[in-house]
Amino acid sequence: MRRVGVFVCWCGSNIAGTVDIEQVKAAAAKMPNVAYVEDNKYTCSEPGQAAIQKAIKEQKLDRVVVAACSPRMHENTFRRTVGGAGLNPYLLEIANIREHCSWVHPDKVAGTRKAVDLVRRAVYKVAKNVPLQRASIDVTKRALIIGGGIAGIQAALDIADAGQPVVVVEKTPSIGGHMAQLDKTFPTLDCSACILTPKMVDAAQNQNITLMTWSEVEKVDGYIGNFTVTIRKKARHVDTTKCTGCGICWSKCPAKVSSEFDLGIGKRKAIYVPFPQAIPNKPVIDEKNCIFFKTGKCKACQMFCPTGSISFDQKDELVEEKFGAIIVATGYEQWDPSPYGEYGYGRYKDVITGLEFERLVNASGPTEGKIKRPSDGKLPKDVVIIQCVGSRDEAKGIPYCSKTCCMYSAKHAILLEEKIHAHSYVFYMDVRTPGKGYEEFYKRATEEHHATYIRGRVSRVYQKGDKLVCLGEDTLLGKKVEVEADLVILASAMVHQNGASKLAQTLGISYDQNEFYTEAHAKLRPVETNTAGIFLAGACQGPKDIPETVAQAGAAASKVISLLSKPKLETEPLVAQVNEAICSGCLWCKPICPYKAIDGKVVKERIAGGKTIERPVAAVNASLCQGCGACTVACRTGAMNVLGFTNEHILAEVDALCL
Amino acid sequence: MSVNEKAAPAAGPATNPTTATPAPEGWEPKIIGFACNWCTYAGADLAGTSRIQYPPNIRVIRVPCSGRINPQFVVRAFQRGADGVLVAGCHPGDCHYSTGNYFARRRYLLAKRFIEYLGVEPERLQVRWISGSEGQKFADTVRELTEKLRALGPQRRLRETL
Amino acid sequence: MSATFTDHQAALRDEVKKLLTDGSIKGFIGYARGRDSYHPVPAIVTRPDQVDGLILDQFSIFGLTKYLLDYIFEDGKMGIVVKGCDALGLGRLINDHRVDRNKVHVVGLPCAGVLNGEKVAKLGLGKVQRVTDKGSAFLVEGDKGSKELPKTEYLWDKCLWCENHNPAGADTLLGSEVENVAMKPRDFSDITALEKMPSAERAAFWTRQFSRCIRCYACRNVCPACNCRECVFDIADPRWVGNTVKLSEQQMFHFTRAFHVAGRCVDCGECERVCPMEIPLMKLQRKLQKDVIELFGNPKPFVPSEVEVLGQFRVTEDPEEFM
Amino acid sequence: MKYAYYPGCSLHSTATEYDATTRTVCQTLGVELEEIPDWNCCGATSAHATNHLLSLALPARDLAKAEQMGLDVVAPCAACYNRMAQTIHETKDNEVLRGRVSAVIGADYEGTAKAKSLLEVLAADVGPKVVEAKVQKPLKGLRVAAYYGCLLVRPPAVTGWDDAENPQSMDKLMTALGAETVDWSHKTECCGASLTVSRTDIVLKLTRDILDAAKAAGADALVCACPMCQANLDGRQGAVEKTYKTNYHLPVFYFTQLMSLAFGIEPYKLGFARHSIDPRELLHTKEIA
Amino acid sequence: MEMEVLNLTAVGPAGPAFAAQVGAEAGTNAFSCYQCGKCSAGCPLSYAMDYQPRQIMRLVQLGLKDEALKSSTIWLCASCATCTTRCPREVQIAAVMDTLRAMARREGYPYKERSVAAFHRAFLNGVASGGRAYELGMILGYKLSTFEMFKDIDLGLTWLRQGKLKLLPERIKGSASVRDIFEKVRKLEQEEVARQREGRPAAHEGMEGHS
Repeated sequence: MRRVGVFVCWCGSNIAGTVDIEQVKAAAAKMPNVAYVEDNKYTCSEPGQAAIQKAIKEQKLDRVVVAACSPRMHENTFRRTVGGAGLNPYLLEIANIREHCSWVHPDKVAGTRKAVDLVRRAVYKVAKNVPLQRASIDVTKRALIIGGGIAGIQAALDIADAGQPVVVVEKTPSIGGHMAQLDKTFPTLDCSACILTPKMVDAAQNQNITLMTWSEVEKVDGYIGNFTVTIRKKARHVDTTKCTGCGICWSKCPAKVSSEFDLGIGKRKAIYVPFPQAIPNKPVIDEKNCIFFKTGKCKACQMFCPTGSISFDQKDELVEEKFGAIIVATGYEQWDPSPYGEYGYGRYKDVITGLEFERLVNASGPTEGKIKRPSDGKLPKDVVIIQCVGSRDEAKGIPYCSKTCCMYSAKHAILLEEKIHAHSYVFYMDVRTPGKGYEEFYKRATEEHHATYIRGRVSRVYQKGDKLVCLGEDTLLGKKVEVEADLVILASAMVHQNGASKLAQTLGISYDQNEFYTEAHAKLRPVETNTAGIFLAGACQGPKDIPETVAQAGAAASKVISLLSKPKLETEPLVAQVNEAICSGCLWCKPICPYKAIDGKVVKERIAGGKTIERPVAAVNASLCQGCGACTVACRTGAMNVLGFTNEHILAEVDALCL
Repeated sequence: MSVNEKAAPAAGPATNPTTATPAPEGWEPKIIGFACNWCTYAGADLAGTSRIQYPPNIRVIRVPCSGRINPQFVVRAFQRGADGVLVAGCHPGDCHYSTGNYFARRRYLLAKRFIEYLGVEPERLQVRWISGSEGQKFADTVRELTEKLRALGPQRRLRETL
Repeated sequence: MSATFTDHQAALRDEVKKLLTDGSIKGFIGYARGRDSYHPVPAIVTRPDQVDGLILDQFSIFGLTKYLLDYIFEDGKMGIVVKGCDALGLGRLINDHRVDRNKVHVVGLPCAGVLNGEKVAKLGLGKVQRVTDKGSAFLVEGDKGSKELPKTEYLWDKCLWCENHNPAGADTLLGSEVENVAMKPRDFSDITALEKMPSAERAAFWTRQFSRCIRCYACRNVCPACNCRECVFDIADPRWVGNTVKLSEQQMFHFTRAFHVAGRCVDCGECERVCPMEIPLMKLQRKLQKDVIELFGNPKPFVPSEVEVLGQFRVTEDPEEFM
Repeated sequence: MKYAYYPGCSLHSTATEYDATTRTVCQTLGVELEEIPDWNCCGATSAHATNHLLSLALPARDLAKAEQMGLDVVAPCAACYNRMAQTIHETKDNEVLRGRVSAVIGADYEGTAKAKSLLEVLAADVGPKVVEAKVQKPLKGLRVAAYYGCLLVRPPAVTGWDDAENPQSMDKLMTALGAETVDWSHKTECCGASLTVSRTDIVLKLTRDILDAAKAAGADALVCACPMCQANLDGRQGAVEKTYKTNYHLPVFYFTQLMSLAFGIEPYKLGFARHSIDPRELLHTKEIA
Repeated sequence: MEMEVLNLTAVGPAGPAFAAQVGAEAGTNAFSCYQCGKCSAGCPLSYAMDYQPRQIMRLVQLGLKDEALKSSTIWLCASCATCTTRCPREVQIAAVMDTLRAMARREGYPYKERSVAAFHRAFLNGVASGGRAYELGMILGYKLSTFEMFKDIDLGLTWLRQGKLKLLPERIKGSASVRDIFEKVRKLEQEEVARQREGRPAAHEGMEGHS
């Protein structure tokens, strides 16, 4: 006979509010194997856990059921509690009577009846639990960071500082990310390049950091501590060991192409570095626009290259590397405002996005910092800045607030006034300045730089002569207003990186409906994912500004450092297990396993008549198996089971719930 | 009817499960839910944290992956008296174990048709992909299934008569 | 007019005698005379002198491959005679790693269709003297009379749409291959008829069938796809299916067995033929075959393949109904 | 290609030239029109300003007739087209509402018939290439501002066949005829429609904005696809010039008039005499007619 | 609008009830509007309105029925749907204006823009009698009810000369069935107004259902 202890939690009023704790206790007492029942206001609290440990010892309990919140919340907490009392931590089951019951069923009678059923399920299941031990596996002491923006660079520097090797994979030819495109940064207006380039140079010179630019992650196998990642190093057509970055090749290259880094405002050559301070300062050849690749002629770059580093027949290279941990820092994209037909983006040249303005005002940008209108190059006198373009718009854009536009629009207003004494009209709905020094920055924009803030969304922008007429309503006055602007800047929304969901599927991490990656817990574990060993930093997890991004990068780096500094890693024991006595050796489980953890092996056996025979059976490599259980269903005879979720367990749970 | 099929009188138990006797007073359909830990169970938790109300007719069993849900568990649930079963997991491509739900999809494309073929009303077994951020969808699925089952009445086709 | 089974009887006996005497096989699994000339029975001979007991007649429908399971741990080879459908059954056992191909000597028997012994016996033709193949019919001459039996009426259903008349990969072949053409296209009309029934009516139909099941497990014992070392129905813990004779246990048994064989059945029809209570079990398997063909674009699920139907998937082509 | 033709009240009174040229253009392009027998007024703005059910019932009676004919409806007038599209849109997934409308009109309205504006049929279904092939006298040198008005393309959820902010279908048709179109800012700005009777001052102001924009864009004339807009832009142009001391002298064509002209139909048949701003003078100077 | 103080609590439960009823009839949720002003900015008529369209939505949200139904805005709205097309919260503002106009008329509110209401009445009278619009009759009817005898005489004459105005109305064969439509709708409306006065909920579509 088992001696099961059932601990029903009040969770303050979260459970007790709509579940009758006494009735649940009374019902639990009558369930098979239940020897002890107790309730507690806050079972997860220190006294709550102490009460469990006391009961285990005094009542000689050999199994524990905690009826409280979701196992995804506190299963580990209560495993440590039970372990602390000398009982194997896996002789524990959780009944989720909060998220799956009290919080969603207001009717107390039905809620209580369901809570009793959920407790009975846990009691029937725990009776079938067996003690399990955690196995330990070794850790590859090496980290991978996907994305070379400020998040990736900061995380790489922190990890390298802790003496652990790290590889940064960056899709574009240079690290730096979107921050490299910015001119000044709020709220201190210090120049983006001045604070970013030193970090980029540190990253390049740090022995522990390997930069793999112009490369992408192709495939990820394995699991925490033992990831095997295939990286595609795209053909650069430049031998980086020989190239000195002297720049003769791109000065001689005849092919002129619109520069992605300058968002089409500036041009670049077919062989190019995206921006002057690029790290590594080694060019790549853009096969789509290179005259040689198109027509087989030209080869100017090769002719003029003093170090002979150009090689046209270089091919993509697939490299396989082993890592213990991965940080995803792939950043964001600016939303393309073309769905706003009424703002004429793409139709009127002088309607530009915030990032495009950053390139205009940037001293190392295509216009050397002169804010020249794209249409006729004149300096704008009146500038309209439209907030929330795409953001907070379920109809044509995205439902959420992009968090950074209010601040960078205030910055643009200040820069416009400071540099060319232009007058900014900022059409806003709310000016959100939540950070330190942010409200003061907004005050400067209005008081010192005389930006006119008009509360109301612009309905339409149209060309009239060489002016752009913006129709709005000053909702504070209740009057229609019109501004004839020389330049219109759209504070366009911050959205997910292109192909974010594809990378998530490659990594096996989840993402939300806006293709931002889902953190393990919104408040308590913001930089971890539900996939052990994979961490998040920066805008790929949701819109955020540079201070927050750098903070997250540090946090993710510290998680990786603590993971990689462990000598061994303890793995979950909830893996597949074969009952060799009844296994027929058909091996139909083998093709199911995504981790290739199952293989055949031969066992020797004496059979009737004294003869020893050899027969094939399935064998599970416990360190590769992640416990998904897909193989168990292919096993007709039930020889293959998953510890913690065995056939016996689930059949018992079904029976318990159907009583 | 093929030559092998005999119309011999039923030698089994007295009550013929297909005669639709009306549901007892105050009857509430019972739904057994199998939910994968990484997506649907998390979605159900999200419905909880967002206080989305839905009928209390479902009891959820947590499994590591939808690939773990053996169709025999579903028939067992019907046998033990469940009126409806929900099998739910991650959207294809989102599986934490990368391929678990692809196998589940194949198994349940076949099993759902086969269970209906054996005479269980189609609405009783619902298979749905519900992600960790679709708390509302989880609640709606439970509500829809409960209403359909109320209309259908108790499940008697596979139920064990003691 | 292809040869009938009996024409190969002598050749079979010589082959078996040779194999037994030169020791290349330890025993041979074939057919012997049963209670009358319409019901042959399986026979296992181990000595040359017993070989004359082996017969081949147009009623030898029995699938013999499952007997091989008794010899997998014996050393030395076993011989067996296989028709086209039996060869698929043998393929199933081999793919399931239950039988080692190198420990079997396969004698292939080209087959133009097997007569349904129960039906022919009712015609009262007495002891059968000779059977000749007239193309669209078999002429059966018995001591009490003779009759031309149209194949479409007197062969087993599965023989009509069989596209596997010649056993592939046999070590020795009796006579020469017959024309491998199906007499009529594979017919799922009875399945679609059942599918179209309202669910209450279909439930009643299956209740009538399953309530007759006496759980004798003959269907499991004869099925080449049901080859587990320890069958899940014989395991006490966990008790997947109770062994009381109760309708819900029978429903669970038939669902479980059918689903275990889903995508693996070789369409040999033995389960239905051997069922003492005459439950139309092939209506279960052919429904699964029909769905596998429609859903997964696998035209011949009954031919054993490298990977099981349910052991693989297609990311985009597999139908998506669960969004 | 066959449609149930719904001319609407204006095409039988103030805009008969639009009706006539519609028929000739469709005939030339092989679009068969069968007028809905005994059609009734769609209620225009007044119905939906008075009672919602009335605004659905009036178009529904015509749609029900089209369903009997087994044809989709084509309506040259933007307002009629919009009212029908709105009725179809609202009753599409709402059997209860469709039942109530059928009860009120005393006939069976199933919501199966679709409604298209004439411009959509000619620009999308027929298409500029087929139109270009039929052109005998290209409108060389004629610079027009294509004016769509509001109801043709708005709201996109109900109409949805051309861009609600910068529609191009009429522009493409005009270029197919050999004319030149201008890119201008007031393509879809409302002209005030039925307020022309009750608040003429408003219509004068709105039409002035439109005429200003067209003139600023260097157009010789406006071309539109709605009798209401034509009446305001053409009929009220004199009053606008007087009130605001401006000078436009911009003729306002129906796009079917220009198509007929380009197809070689004699100008006198095109009802130019019924325009307030006589277009014939412009056509002479451009040696088109 | 004078600057008197609006006591919002004094509006009581009738406020949210009004907002809910407008939402139901217009088939939209008045509370989704976050007062961004994009509708007023793009409205071609808002320059002539006493309340901006956004402010009308604000009055509906706060349940200030009288101010909303006495405004000129609901009559000057030419239902060009620019607002509905561009609303970031997908609020059907044009449908709300329709609903408020119909509500003002059936509950006997004084019209701020009498001439617009008069025009609609005159237009519909023509349609009800002959099944099709009758411009000349409509203009005469309009002039009688607004006493604007000499307005647009010149335009009227030129249109008559150009044959743009038919002297006699086009009566359709089925004009009886069109009259029947008007009759049924009026009866349904009266039943609904009576029901609302007794506080019973709106029974049928007549009063709501823009889908």
